[in-house]
Order: sequence, then structure tokens, then C-alpha cells
Amino acid sequence: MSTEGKVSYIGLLKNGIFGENPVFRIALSLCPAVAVTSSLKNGLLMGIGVFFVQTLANVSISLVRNLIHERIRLPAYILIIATWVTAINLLLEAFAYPVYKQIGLYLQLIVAFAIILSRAELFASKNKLLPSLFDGLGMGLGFLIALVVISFFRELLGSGTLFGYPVVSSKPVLLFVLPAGGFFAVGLLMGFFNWMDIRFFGGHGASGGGH
Amino acid sequence: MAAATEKGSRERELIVSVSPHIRGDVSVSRIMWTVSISLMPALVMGFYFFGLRAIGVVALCIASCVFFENVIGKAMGKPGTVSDGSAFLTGLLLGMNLPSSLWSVHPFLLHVPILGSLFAIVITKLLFGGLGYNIFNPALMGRAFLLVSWPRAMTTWLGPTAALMGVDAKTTATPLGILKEEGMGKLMEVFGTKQSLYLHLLIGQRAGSIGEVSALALLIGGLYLLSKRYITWHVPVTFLATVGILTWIFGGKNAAGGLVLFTGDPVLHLLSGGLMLGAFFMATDYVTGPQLRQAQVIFGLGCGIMTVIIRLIGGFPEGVMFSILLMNCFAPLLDRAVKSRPFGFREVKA
Amino acid sequence: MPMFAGGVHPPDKKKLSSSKPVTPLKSPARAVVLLRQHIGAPAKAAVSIGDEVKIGTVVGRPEGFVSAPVHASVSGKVIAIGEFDTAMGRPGEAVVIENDGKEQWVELKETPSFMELSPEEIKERIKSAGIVGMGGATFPTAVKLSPPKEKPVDVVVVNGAECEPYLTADHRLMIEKPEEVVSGLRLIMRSLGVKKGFVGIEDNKPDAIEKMREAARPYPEVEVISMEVKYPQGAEKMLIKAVTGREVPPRALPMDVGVVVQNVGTTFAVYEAVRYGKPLVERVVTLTGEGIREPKNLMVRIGTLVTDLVNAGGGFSVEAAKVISGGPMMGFAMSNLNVPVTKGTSGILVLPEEGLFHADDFKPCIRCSRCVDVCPMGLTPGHLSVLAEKGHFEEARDHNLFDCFECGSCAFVCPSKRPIVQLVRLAKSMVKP
Amino acid sequence: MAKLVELLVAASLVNNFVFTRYLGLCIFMGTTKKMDTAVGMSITFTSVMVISSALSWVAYNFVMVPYHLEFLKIMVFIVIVAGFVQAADTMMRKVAPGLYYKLGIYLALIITNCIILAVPLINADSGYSFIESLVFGLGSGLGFALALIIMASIREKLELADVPKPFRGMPIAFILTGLIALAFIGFSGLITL
Amino acid sequence: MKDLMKITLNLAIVFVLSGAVLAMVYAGTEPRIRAIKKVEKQKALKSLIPEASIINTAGVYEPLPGKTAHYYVAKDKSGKPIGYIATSYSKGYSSIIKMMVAADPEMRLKGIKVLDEQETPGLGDDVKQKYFQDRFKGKTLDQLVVVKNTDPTKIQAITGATISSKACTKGVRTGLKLLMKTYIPGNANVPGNGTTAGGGPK
Ligand SMILES: Cc1cc2nc3c(=O)[nH]c(=O)nc-3n(C[C@H](O)[C@H](O)[C@@H](O)COP(=O)(O)O)c2cc1C
Ligand SMILES: Cc1cc2nc3c(=O)[nH]c(=O)nc-3n(C[C@H](O)[C@H](O)[C@H](O)COP(=O)(O)O)c2cc1C
Ligand SMILES: Cc1cc2nc3c(=O)[nH]c(=O)nc-3n(C[C@H](O)[C@H](O)[C@H](O)COP(=O)(O)O)c2cc1C
Ligand SMILES: Cc1cc2nc3c(=O)[nH]c(=O)nc-3n(C[C@H](O)[C@H](O)[C@H](O)CO)c2cc1C
Ligand code: SF4
Ligand code: SF4
Ligand code: SF4
Ligand code: SF4
Ligand code: FES
Repeated sequence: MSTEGKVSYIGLLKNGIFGENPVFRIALSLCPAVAVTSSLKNGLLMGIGVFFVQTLANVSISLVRNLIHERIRLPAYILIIATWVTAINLLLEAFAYPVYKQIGLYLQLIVAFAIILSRAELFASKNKLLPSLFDGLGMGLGFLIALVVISFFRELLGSGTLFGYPVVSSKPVLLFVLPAGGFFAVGLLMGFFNWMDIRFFGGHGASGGGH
Repeated sequence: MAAATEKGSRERELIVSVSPHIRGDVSVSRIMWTVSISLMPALVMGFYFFGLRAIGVVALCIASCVFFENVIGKAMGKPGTVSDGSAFLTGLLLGMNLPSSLWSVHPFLLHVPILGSLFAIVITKLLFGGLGYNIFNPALMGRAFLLVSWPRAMTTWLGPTAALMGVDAKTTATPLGILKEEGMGKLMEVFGTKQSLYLHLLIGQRAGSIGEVSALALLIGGLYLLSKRYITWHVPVTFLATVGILTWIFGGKNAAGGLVLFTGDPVLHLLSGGLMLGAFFMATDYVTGPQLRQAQVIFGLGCGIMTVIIRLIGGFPEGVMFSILLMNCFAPLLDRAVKSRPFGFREVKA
Repeated sequence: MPMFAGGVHPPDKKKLSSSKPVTPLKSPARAVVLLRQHIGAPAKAAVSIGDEVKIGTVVGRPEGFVSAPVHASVSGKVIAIGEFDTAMGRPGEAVVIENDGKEQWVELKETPSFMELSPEEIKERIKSAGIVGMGGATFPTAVKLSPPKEKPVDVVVVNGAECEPYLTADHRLMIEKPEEVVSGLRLIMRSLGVKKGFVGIEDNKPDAIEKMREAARPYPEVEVISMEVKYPQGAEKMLIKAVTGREVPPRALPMDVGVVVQNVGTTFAVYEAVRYGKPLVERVVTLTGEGIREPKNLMVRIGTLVTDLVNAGGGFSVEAAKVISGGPMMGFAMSNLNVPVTKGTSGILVLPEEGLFHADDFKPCIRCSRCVDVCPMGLTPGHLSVLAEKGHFEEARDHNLFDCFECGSCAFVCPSKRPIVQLVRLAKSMVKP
Repeated sequence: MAKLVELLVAASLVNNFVFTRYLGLCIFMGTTKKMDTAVGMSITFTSVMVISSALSWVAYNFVMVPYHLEFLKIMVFIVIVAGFVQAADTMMRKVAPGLYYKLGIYLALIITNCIILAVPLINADSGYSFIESLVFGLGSGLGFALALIIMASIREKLELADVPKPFRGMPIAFILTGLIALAFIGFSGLITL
Repeated sequence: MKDLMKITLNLAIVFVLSGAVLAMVYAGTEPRIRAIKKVEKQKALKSLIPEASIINTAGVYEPLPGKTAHYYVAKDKSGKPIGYIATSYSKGYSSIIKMMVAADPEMRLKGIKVLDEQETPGLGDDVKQKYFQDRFKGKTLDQLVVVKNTDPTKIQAITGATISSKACTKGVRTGLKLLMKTYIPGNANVPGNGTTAGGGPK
């Protein structure tokens, strides 16, 4: 992960979206992928929230990384992340209140998402500002895209709507907007991506495992 | 293991394989077909009371289960698994667990049995490795999936008409539905006397899923399986006994809806809903239950407790399906907890 | 009657040969005497090519404590010493003797007062006669009769269960030589200083039970027990439970509960060895199965080739698909019939193609618990087989893998036709106990 | 008392964190491959959950509410949890090294787990009393432990199954969780809080 | 010692920076958030009785054990009461449903509004839909009975969600009864509870 020498910013973006997609590949931050993806609107907003927190956290940690003492590295990072999460929460509460009411709990929980701290620790604390920025952008974008893909399928199949607008006349398969449905959507999509990976890209199709 | 060469060659090779060299005559396919056959009495009663619609629903489930097992199974590199009969049985049981209203009550809901079969065979069974590896009862998972996805259709019950087409079949509530929503009084109003209620439940003249209505026919099939030793008493007996005892203790209510202990009606609870079908044919599924007999007793007990909790205080009128599925979750744990004890394990002093 | 849990009831098929008296088979033109016919160290060749031997001449001397001598079973000339195919498939060292047809015995010395011999003397004669367990395990009998002091033995049981389908060798012996078997038992009891002896017989052999009871009538210390018919009633642990009510703990031996078990054939051989000084050079072999023209019980010289036996039975009746040394539940399928009969060969079973199942089209375990119900050792065979199939050998060991004695009951009942015994053996070969 | 029992059952079964609230999934997926890990995690987790419920209740009701600092609850709660876990880590290492050797690794995982933060947040939002907060923390912990143990026992069995290749690992674990969640719908409507 | 100093300094800096960021954001958003919350409530009240010029809190009561709720009086310009509103709670299928109930001075329902619920999406959560809430318009207390047919004088259940429908209706009755008791003197004895017969899930 060290980026001594030349850095490919595009590569960092791609890595976040495909190679190390936080949801489908490294299987971290799974809760929001299931919890807030029953509608596209919620999924998108959650994705945006994480996108900003990830980027801002990466940037700020990269900036202060040399000032912070080794012993308090983690607490300090957590504090920084918590700051940004609180800020984003306040902003969303003020400017997107209806959505905030629905997914507020999960928006607050961003602070505990493993993906953010792990990028801070693995990447931002070891890299300069620009690579960290792009890593944050890539990871955030990867997460955002994953959430949008999942919620697209769930809203379409579960409610027959997209962004609340009816697409199909009735509710095709209600299961997909229920709690259990989120697990199926994620599992089936992961399986599908693995199959694509094996079939067309000669990969091993292994989704990594959590911690 | 060398295989025999073609017949007639002079220097014929002998087959060499590890002992034992003789095998019993029970095969997987024979078990599955026998279970299917012992479901026939109940199926016939369902067909009699619900007519062509019921036949349509069951046939559609069987056809689609067999189709998915064949096509998707092949795609997953497991050819020829249809002949073992388990997909047929899953389709049969799924069909018997559905309301006949899915066929031809406006609007047509034919996609419902098909998607239920897809969920049962592909998601619940094949993705987990096919016959022998699935964690959950495929037919019941198929039904649970349908219940949460099309709850309205799945709780629209047609009254028994005993006519082939049953054109004038009216939607009515099931006995347990009436009990939950409106209480014992209303139930007596509908059925007259207790005797008449029990008789209706035994014969199957009541609203409900196609294959669950006739407790008597199910009992006959279940006893047949027991006598053939294709199932053992451990699960069905503990399951039924637990439901009987608990509903007797906790099932009684006074006029104001308060609990009065030891005044419940165990017979009503034993005969209604999917209990007979579930206890004899679904909780006994080998694959998704525990393997050790002591664990099976706990399994049956758990099924019974959950069923009663859901029926008496849960959100649904009926709990057999969920109780079996919940206990399916615990089956591997039960097998772990109840360690098998090798012969002579308790040392006997000479 | 105490009874072990589990077990199976395969069709017993004993009618094929149970009414056929034991007839001696003409001694072979060439006897192939394997030097290892027992558990333990192989015997060492005691003759050289060209040596003339008589029936009973020691051709292999025991090496070490757990071993047994082997004797010439025909008179004639040693023409070869070397590797020879065996029923188990692996080649073994053998002494090949060309029969001169003279049927000359070494000098035998009868002891009319054999019942007065000292325990040591009895053991010595058993040892030098090369007697090993003839029920299949071929453990040297003299060793079994010398238990360590801290494990006192108080009961001897003769195993007349013969629970394997088809086989009738022990059955015939008990009908035809009941007094000899009882005397053998009393000799064994004497050698161990034991006051109580049992003969356990499955109650599908009422004629044998009756004959044995009659023979045992003069001796109150010998009791004949009739046992329920159930495979593997003849397995040591199950037999002991049925006869004495004692349970041998896992990994323990019968002597840990004060019992010694001997097969009927062994008991008979003990009698002949102690009374007449006769070494073990022949045994009763049941030649049977739907694939043989005339099923028979034969007294066969050790070292006779299986092909000779088949010919003696009139050859194959239909095309034979499988020829098994031993019974159908635990015997070995042979690929080559030019292998010799050994001290452990209780039967040669010929099965036709019809009704044979093919071992390689098995299905996944459907967890039906049938195997759990029948396993006499109380194991979870299906689970063991799945663990072995998927390579989880260590885990299989933790599930009491090594308590399995490969009786095959589980595989017999398995509706998925899983090769459970084979998988168990695979797992046993991959991990240490 | 009845209310507390209801709260306990609701938190552990009816509204099970994993199966109906979709929280704690990273740890849930990550630590259920082996039974030992799942058991270790369950013990550690339940204890931390109860204690941090108590600590954060005190902080919230005695400090944040009086001074109108509710908007800082995310920061305060995460600092409390992280601090407590750090302290527990240090103490266990000194006092009970054996236990630390067994359970210590799980402690480190807890900080990046959303349930541990969700419990104080829900406590705060629902206005639970101190005792209720403790019971809610305990119920949530027990429910999570139950989920971990069931899942581990099933996944160990699944190790032996012929799962199609693209679905091995994470995908089948998700589908399995979905099926369990479907079964847990049976508890719905049992208790309404 | 030097380490400790550095660590303290470090933490202090982080705290100050975070504090600064948060103070800024909080200052920027707090008034708006407070306004939103207030407006939400007024908007909800207003939507039930749009012709009112002011709606005042009149008191609190306990519709469910442990749950307090407010009730309000709506007045026109002249200060004459033209309607009453009560917030109410009841236990639904899988959550507690929170609603507002508006009645005219004759205690005929002017409308209801479900504020909060966690019922099953696609089923019970239809209590939030206009079509269901409209079924309450113009009903009197004795008409608040859930039926499974299309009788327009009663409350028609949501298909497949009878429990939620009954719960919602029960909550409305609770609110309406409170208003009747409070504002129609001498009418303390309101008719019996017509929604029970199984009522909620318990
Ligand atoms: C084996 C089996 C299990 C069932 N389990 C459930 C269940 O758990 N929940 C449910 O709502 N319906 C279940 N049903 C469907 C019942 O048919 C249905 O609820 C109903 O007919 C019960 O009312 P009754 O007993 O008065 O006929 C099950 C049916 C069968 C055959
Ligand atoms: C439509 C159909 C009905 C069957 N009915 C029975 C039956 O009633 N009883 C039975 O033992 N086998 C039944 N079988 C199974 C076959 O007769 C046969 O035993 C099996 O397909 C092959 O099984 P094997 O693997 O044991 O050889 C049926 C098969 C089919 C296709
Ligand atoms: C997954 C699931 C969720 C449900 N959610 C609700 C609900 O939110 N509200 C409700 O009243 N009934 C719900 N039900 C249905 C109830 O269990 C019950 O069947 C129903 O209230 C009976 O209403 P009906 O008489 O209109 O069919 C749900 C059923 C299922 C399967
Ligand atoms: C006694 C018995 C009961 C069975 N019950 C079911 C059942 O309830 N649902 C089902 O899908 N399959 C059932 N099967 C068939 C089969 O075991 C099932 O499809 C497997 O779970 C598929 O792996 C049963 C089989 C037997 C022998
Ligand atoms: S613990 Fe024993 S009984 Fe349980 S599954 Fe494993 S082998 Fe079978
Ligand atoms: S394995 Fe069976 S046949 Fe062989 S010696 Fe042991 S009990 Fe006898
Ligand atoms: S008998 Fe065969 S299918 Fe049945 S449990 Fe044993 S191994 Fe599995
Ligand atoms: S072969 Fe082994 S596992 Fe099978 S029944 Fe016999 S002792 Fe049990
Ligand atoms: S004891 Fe020898 S065959 Fe059973």
C-alpha cells in the first residue's frame, strides 16, 4: 500500500471502486449496505455521507499525521473522524431532514464504520495529502457506487419504484425492502460479481472476509 | 476401484471394492417417493375440497421445482439430481402449503408458486450445495418467502366447496385466524358445536392451505411413514405433545380476554393449522434437522414451544412454519451440544 | 438378555451351504504357504529351496513375541520361496511346496490325558501349533492366552455367532464336532485358570445350539448362550455384552473386562493341537454365493489356491462379478484368484453381477440417521464419512474415528450408498489415533 | 418488571440486532467462521456492551442533557467506548493475562463495530432509565451472542458443503443470514415497544 | 515527561481543531434545525385544521402507560374554538404508532395524521398513506370500528394489515375520547371500546 515514488491517482480511484471495493471486496462497512439500501434515495444519501467523511478524514489525517504522537494515534484519528461525522450529521439534519429522520441512526454510526478507520490507519497515516485525498475519494466512491447498485435493485424489485417514482405497476417482490431482503440482495450481487470475475477476468472470485 | 468390463469378454475383470459388499434395499429415491406417496391421502382431500385450483397450484409447484432443480442444477455442475425425487417432494410439499386462491382468483397469481419454487430450490437448496447440504427446509423457506413477499395473496383463503371448479368459492378466514382475530366465541358461532368443529378439522372441511386441511389423512400418512420406519417418533411426537400440553395450559381465556390457566383446547390446536403436516412431514426432514436422536427430541420440543408462542402471543395466527425454520437454525448447534457416546463409554467394572 | 444398541439384519443366505457337511478337499498339487498369516511380525523362512518337507514340518519360524510359526500343509519339495499374491492385494512372502502325493505327516504324539496338562504346557502346544484367531483377525492365540498379571481374566467366551451372512464354517463345525469344541474351550479355560466358559450362538442356528448344549451337559462350568440374530453380534465387544453384560470401553481390549474371546474354529484347532499335537495346516472354508455352482463346506489345506476351491465347487454358475475372501460385510474383494487360503480364510464368496451395487455412484449424505441408529459403537458414521470425504481428518479423529471397527453396518443401511468404511479407512490412514 | 423482561426479549430476539436491525455485520461476518472465535467474541461483546451502556447513560443524562450538548453525543460516546475498551485491554493484560490471551484480540475489534455505538445512541434517543439502559444493553449483547453462535455452528457445517464457487465465503454467508432473518420474522409482532 | 507533554499538546490541538470545526457547523445549522423541528409540528397541526389561525397547547395526558402526549385547541381569528387536536399513541404490529387526531367542536373527526411508525413496509406502513387516513374523515366515535368490508360508515381495514389498521383506529379513539371528555362537559361516559376483539397482537 505504500506509495513511494510515482502515484497513479486514477489507479487509486479504480482501486477503491473495483479492486478493493469496501463492500463487495473487503467486506467492511456491511451494515449500511444492508440497512439503508431499501430505497435509492436513502442509499445515495448514505453513500454521499460516507464519501465526504472518508475523504475529509483521509485529508485531515494525512495533514496532521506527522504532528501526532505514536501513542495516541488511534484515539486522535477516532476523534477526527467523529468530528466530521458530527458535522455531516448536523448538515444533513438541517438540509435533508426527512431523510435524516429515517436513516439518522446509521448516519451517526458512520463513526464506527471499520472502513474509515482502516483507511485512515492503513493509508492516510502513511501518505501525503494528494494520494490520501484520492484514496479517500476512491474508497468513498466505491462505497457510494456499491450502495447505489444495491439500493437500485432493492427499490426496483421491492417497491417497483426508483427514487419513489413508480416503474412497475405493483410491488414485484416485497421481500427486497424487508430486513431479510437486504442480505439476499448483497449476497446475490456479491456472488454475481464473483462469477463475473471468475468467468471473464480469470480471478478467484474470493470476497475477503471482514476482520 | 476397478469397474467391470463389458459382459462376455473371456478374461473378465473382477470388481474390487471395499466392504461391505451387500447393501440394504432402501435408496434415496425410494425414501422420497414413499414420503410423496404417504402424502397422497391429504392431497386427495385437498383436491376434493378445493377442486381444480388446488390441482393447478400443486402441479405448478412440482413442475417448477423439478424444472429448476434440473436446469440450475446442471448449470452448477450437478447433473441428474432430479431422479432422487427430492425436488418432486419439495414441490409437492410447497404446493400443499399454499392457499388454493393463488390459482385464478383475480388477478392471476401464477408467478407466485413459480417464484416460491425458485426460492426453495435455488436459493435455499442448490446455493448451499444441493441435496443433503441445505440448512433450511426448502419448501418452508419457499413458503416463508411467499408469505412476506405477497402477504395478501398468501392469507387469502377460499372456503372448501367440494366442487371441481368451485366457482362460487368465497374467501373466508381459517379457524386459527378466527381464533386469533375474533376469539373462541366466534369460532363456535361458525362451527356450531365442539364436535362439529373437531369433525370439520379432522376431515378437512375448512379454509386453509391445500394439503393441511385434513388432519385425519395426514395422520394416516404419518403413521404409515412411522410404521415403515422412514421417520421415527422423536420429532413428531415431542412436537405434537408439546403443542398439546402448552395450549392446554396457556390457551384458555376468559370473556374479558384474560389468561386462565389449564382451560385451553389442545384438540383444536392439534388439529388445526399446518401442525399435522409440519410435525410428520416437514420437521422430520432429515437434511435440515439434527442427526442424533436426543437432539431430535430437543428439536421437537423447540418446534412445539415456538409454535405455541407464535400462535398465542405472536403476530401470526399460525406458527408451524416459522417454528420449524427457527429450529432449523439451531439444528447444527443441537448436534454439537449432544455428543454421541461411543459403545462402552461408561466404564463397566468387571 | 443384554444386547448392544444398533446392528443390522442383512439377509443371511446361510441356506446355500448350511446343510452341507464339511468334506475334505483333495490336497493341492502345490501349496503356497504364506509366512505372514497372522497379525504381528511375519515368520521367517525355516527351509530352503529343494528341502523335502512332511505335513506339519515348520517352514516358518516366529519372529518376536507377537508372531506364529507356519507349517507345511502337504508333503513334498520346497520349490520356491518368494513374493506371492495374497487375497488382500498386497504380495507377501511365501514358501511354495510341490505335493508329492504321499500325504506323509511329521510324527504326532497323542496325549490321552490332555486335560491334565499344565497351563504352561497347553500354551506351549498352542504356540508351536501356530494357532491364530481363525475368526478373521488372526491374532496369535498363545499371546491372547498370556494376559498381563494386572488384568485377571475370569471368563472365556467361544464366539459361535457367525453373524456374517452366507458363512457356515463355524456352524458346521459346531454340529459335527461339538465335543471337540467344548474340550477346546475347557483347555483354554484351564490354560487361563478360568472357572467360567460360555459359547455364544445366534438363535438362527438351533441345531448347533442343541448339539453344543448336549456336548456341554457334563460340564457345569460351560454354558451355551443363545443370542438374538443381529449383525455384528460376532464382534468381540458385542458378543461380550450379549453373553456377560460387560461393556468393553473404547480403545480397550476384552481382557480389560476380564474376558478372552475365541472363535469356534480356533477352539477346535486348540483341541487338536493339545490332544494330538497337530499343527494348524487345514481349516474349514465355506465356498458359497449365488455365483458358484455347488456351494460347500470344505476342509481345506492352508496354501490351497482359491482357483482350486472354485473348481471344487463346479466353477462359476453365472458370470461372477465379485469374489470375496470372507463374508459379504467385512470380507476382501479379490482381483486375482491365484491366491492361497490362509489361517484366516473363513469363506470364499462368489457374487454375480445381478443385484450388485457399484461403489462409485454414491450420493451425498442426507443425514437420515440410519447409520447412527445401527452403528454398534454408537458413532456418527455419516458425519465421519463426510469429514473424510472433504479432507477434515483431524476433526474425524475428534469424533471417535478410531473406535470404528469397520463392521460395515452403516454402509449397509445407507440409502445414499456411501462408502463409509472406505472413507473411514482413508481417514484412519491420514491421521494418528 | 414485566416491562424489563419485554425489553430483554425484544432486544435479543424480536429486534435482534443482526437479523432485524442489520447492525454489527462486519464483526458478525468476520468472526463466525469458527465456533471458538464466535464464543470468545460473544463473551467479550456482551460484557463491553452492558458496561458501556451504563457509562454512556451517566455521561448523557448527567452531563450532556443538562448542558445541552446532545449534538456532541457521537463524539462523547465513541470516546467513552474507545476509552473503556482501552482501559479494559490494559487491565485485563495485567490482571488476567490468561483471559487476555483468549479474548484480548476481540477487544481491539470492538471499537470499529457499530452496535457498540448504536446501543448508547438508541438508549439516548428512547429516553431509557438507567436500569432500562442496562437491560437493553444486556439484551442486545445476548441477542448478538446468539446470532454469532448460531451462525458459527451453521458455517462450520457449511464448510463441508458443495457451495458453488462464486458463492463461497461472503456471498453465501449473506444469503444464509438472509434466510435466518426470514426465519426470525416469526418473532415479529411478539412484542411491540 | 517530554512525551507526556507532547501527547497532551497533541490531544489539545486535535480537540481545539475539532471543537472549532464543530462550533462552526453547529452555529450554522442549529437555528435551522430548531426551526425545522418547530415548523414540522406547526405544519402538521395546521394541515389538520387549515382554517385555524392559532393552535395552542392545551394540556398533556397519557394515551399509553409511560407515553405522554399533548392536546391542542385551534381557534379562529376571533378566538372561538373551531377544533381540537390530540396526539395519541397505540401499539401496532411491530411498533408504536404515533398520530394526531383532529375533531371539530361536535367531535366529528376532521382528519388524522400518522406521525411515526415502524410497521412493515408495503403492509402496515400504509397507515401513513392518505387513502387510509382519509377513511377517518367525518367519523364519530361510535363509527370508529374496523371492518374487513367496504362499509363506508366504518373504518375499512388495510388488506393484509388488519392489526395495524385496528391499532391505528384504537389510537384515534383514545385521542378522540380524551377530547370528548375534556371539551364536552357531562360526557364523561363515552361508549365502550368497539375496536377490541383481539385488538392488537396481545
Ligand atoms: C407445515 C405447515 C406450516 C405452516 N406454518 C405456518 C406459519 O408458520 N405461519 C403461517 O402464517 N402459516 C403457516 N402455515 C399455513 C397455514 O396454512 C395457515 O396459517 C392457516 O391455514 C392456519 O389456520 P387454520 O389452522 O385455522 O387452518 C403452515 C402450513 C403448513 C402446512
Ligand atoms: C413416478 C415415479 C414413481 C415412483 N414410485 C415409487 C414407489 O411408490 N415406491 C418406490 O419404492 N419407488 C418408487 N419409484 C422409484 C423407482 O421405482 C426406482 O426405485 C427408483 O427410481 C430407482 O431407485 P434406486 O436408486 O434405488 O435404484 C418411483 C419412481 C418414479 C419416477
Ligand atoms: C412479513 C409480514 C409482515 C407483516 N406486517 C404486518 C403489519 O405491519 N401490520 C399488520 O397489520 N399485519 C402485518 N402482517 C400480517 C399479520 O400477520 C396478519 O396476517 C394480518 O394482520 C391479518 O390481516 P388480514 O386479516 O387483513 O389478512 C404481516 C405479515 C407478514 C408475513
Ligand atoms: C421424512 C422426510 C421429510 C421431508 N420433508 C421435506 C420438507 O418438509 N420440505 C422439503 O423441501 N423437502 C423435504 N424432504 C425432501 C428432502 O429431504 C429435502 O428436499 C432436502 O432438504 C433437500 O436437500 C423430506 C424428506 C423426507 C425423507
Ligand atoms: S458433533 Fe458429533 S454428532 Fe454432532 S455433528 Fe459432529 S459428528 Fe455429528
Ligand atoms: S473386525 Fe470384526 S470380524 Fe474382524 S476380528 Fe474384529 S470383530 Fe471379528
Ligand atoms: S445412512 Fe447414509 S445418508 Fe443416512 S445419515 Fe448415514 S451416511 Fe448419511
Ligand atoms: S463400520 Fe464403524 S462406523 Fe460403521 S457401523 Fe461399524 S463401527 Fe460404526
Ligand atoms: S462372528 Fe464371524 S461372521 Fe459374525
